[in-house]
Amino acid sequence: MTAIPPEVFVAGSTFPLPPGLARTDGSGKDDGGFLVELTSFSGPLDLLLALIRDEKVDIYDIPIARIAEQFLLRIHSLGLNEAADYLEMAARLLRIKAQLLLPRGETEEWEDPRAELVRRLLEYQQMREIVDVMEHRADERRRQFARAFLPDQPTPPQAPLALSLSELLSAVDRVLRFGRAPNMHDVVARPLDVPAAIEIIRSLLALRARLQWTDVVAADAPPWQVLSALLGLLELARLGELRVAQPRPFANVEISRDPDDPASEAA
Amino acid sequence: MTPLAKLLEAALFASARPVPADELSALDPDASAAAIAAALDELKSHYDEEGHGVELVEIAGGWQVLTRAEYTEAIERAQLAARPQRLSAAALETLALIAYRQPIGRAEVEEIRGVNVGSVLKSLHERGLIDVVGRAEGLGRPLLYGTTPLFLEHFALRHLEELPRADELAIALRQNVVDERSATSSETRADV
Amino acid sequence: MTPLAKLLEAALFASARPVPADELSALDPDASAAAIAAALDELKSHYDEEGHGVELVEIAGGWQVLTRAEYTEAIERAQLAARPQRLSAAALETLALIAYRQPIGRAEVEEIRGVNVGSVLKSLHERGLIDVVGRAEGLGRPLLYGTTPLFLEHFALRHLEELPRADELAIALRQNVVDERSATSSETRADV
Repeated sequence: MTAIPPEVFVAGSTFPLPPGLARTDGSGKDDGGFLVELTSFSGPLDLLLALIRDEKVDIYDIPIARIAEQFLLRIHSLGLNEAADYLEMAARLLRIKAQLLLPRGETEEWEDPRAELVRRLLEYQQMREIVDVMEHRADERRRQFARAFLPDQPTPPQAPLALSLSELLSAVDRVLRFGRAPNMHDVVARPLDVPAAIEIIRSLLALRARLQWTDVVAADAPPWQVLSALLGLLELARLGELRVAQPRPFANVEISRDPDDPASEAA
Repeated sequence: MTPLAKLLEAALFASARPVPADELSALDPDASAAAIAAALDELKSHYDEEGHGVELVEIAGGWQVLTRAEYTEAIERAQLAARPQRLSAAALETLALIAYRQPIGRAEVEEIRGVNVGSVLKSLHERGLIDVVGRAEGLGRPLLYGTTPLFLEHFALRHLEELPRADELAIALRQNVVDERSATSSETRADV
Repeated sequence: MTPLAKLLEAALFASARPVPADELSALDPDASAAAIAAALDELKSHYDEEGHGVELVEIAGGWQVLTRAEYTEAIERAQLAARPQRLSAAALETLALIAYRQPIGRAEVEEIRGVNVGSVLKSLHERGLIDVVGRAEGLGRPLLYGTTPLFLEHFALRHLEELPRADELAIALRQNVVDERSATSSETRADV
């Protein structure tokens, strides 16, 4: 990438669409500011950087009074009076200006009230550099077309869905923990019996070093049994009593005694 | 290949439909009809003689580059076999909510999950895992979603009551979620 | 070309998006990973050396055939394909932050950009360029966002590490300078 000399601030903030390509969908619907900028600035920091560039001032020694005045002029002339984001920055500039007018104590350590603003500007500017790199890459990619013709498929083939009950139940659990208090307690009423399932698995493993999932659960077992066995299996795996492996998707789950467990050698 | 044949190859590759020869001449104002025809010939011969997986064919008065028929079967098989699609975490959580709270409207799902779920609902619907089961009373009579027989079939459930109670589940799974996640983290996860 | 290279070419022509490496492997169960890599090399060289209008590129963990950039204008002039719309500055800035700091919450993006980003996040999510990847600890458990494979495709990246490192950016050097100058500032911040 090309290094940008430090004194040259990110130039344009506009991303003009090539003629004929703007709004080609013709829908004119609100796109959330996604494709077409409402203004030529992407935010108050963008405007501020433009002012610093236009006024040719040092970002480390911003003449706040001048810049604040220019900032207010610009948001007025751009008709940005309604934009809360810009007003907040305007207020911040005026606050810094006021702080700079306060008399400084001789001895106490003085912190430049502009420091936080400079930090944010530099952070923003660094992001703009990344944007330049990304925009360049996106433009390069846009110059290359992908395959457009795809043959009609009478039955659009959908890959088989790999979805297990445990995944679904983990999702329920996540929703319960992270969600905004859904009440999900009132639908279902089938109790699980995990301890019994654990006993069954332990008994089977006492007889044989290796098991398959289908040894633990009969093919026609009702879901609560399947679930109980699954949770029991996970619990035993957590306790280190056994290992669970699935050589490939959809394959039978293989259960084996933990080889590190000395008790398994004796059996 | 000649520059014109390369240009034609790029254009035919990028076009969604067969392109008639006179439209192809718009690619290069300096190229005569004869030159276009010669370049098409050149491209066709190149594909045939250099042993390519694609060929140039004339269809419906236009020209198109197509994959050779002998590869179609292998391609479709590979597309299917490559990766059984997994539901994203977002889709799973939405499906879980619908399973336990049906009938439920989009607004309620979004309120609980805190994100827009429009595309997720669409995918789950296309997958046949959920369906519209009614409309709520009230403003706009929003659609209500529920799970389908295919949903039950997928999890080998006879009826919804066979799902474990949510409160038991939260307790039972809490200790295991981490183990299970780490066990499955290596698998690829396609978004629905 | 070898039979395997022809098969790969056919499969790549049958997809509008990069074909994942494992899907290419599934085309021929007998082909080793090394054989697939060699065939891809062969195809790439063929396109480059025999003078084709298309080229083979590696994107987002897969492979894709794309037209060469030099034909863009001619193809657009003939109205056979059109470039997609560009992302706005707001979208690009938000994407840049998410790409570099993922998982990242809305509040942090807004703090750096200095604007409300709710609608931009929604649009980026709807377009599949970002996804919810988790939730933060803390009040309200805010959603955390990350980039998707489609993001890599949009910027023709093989992986995120292809983006410049923060220390490669000119401003990173200045960052150190300002840290020294405002040494009294208590707040330190990770580089983007």
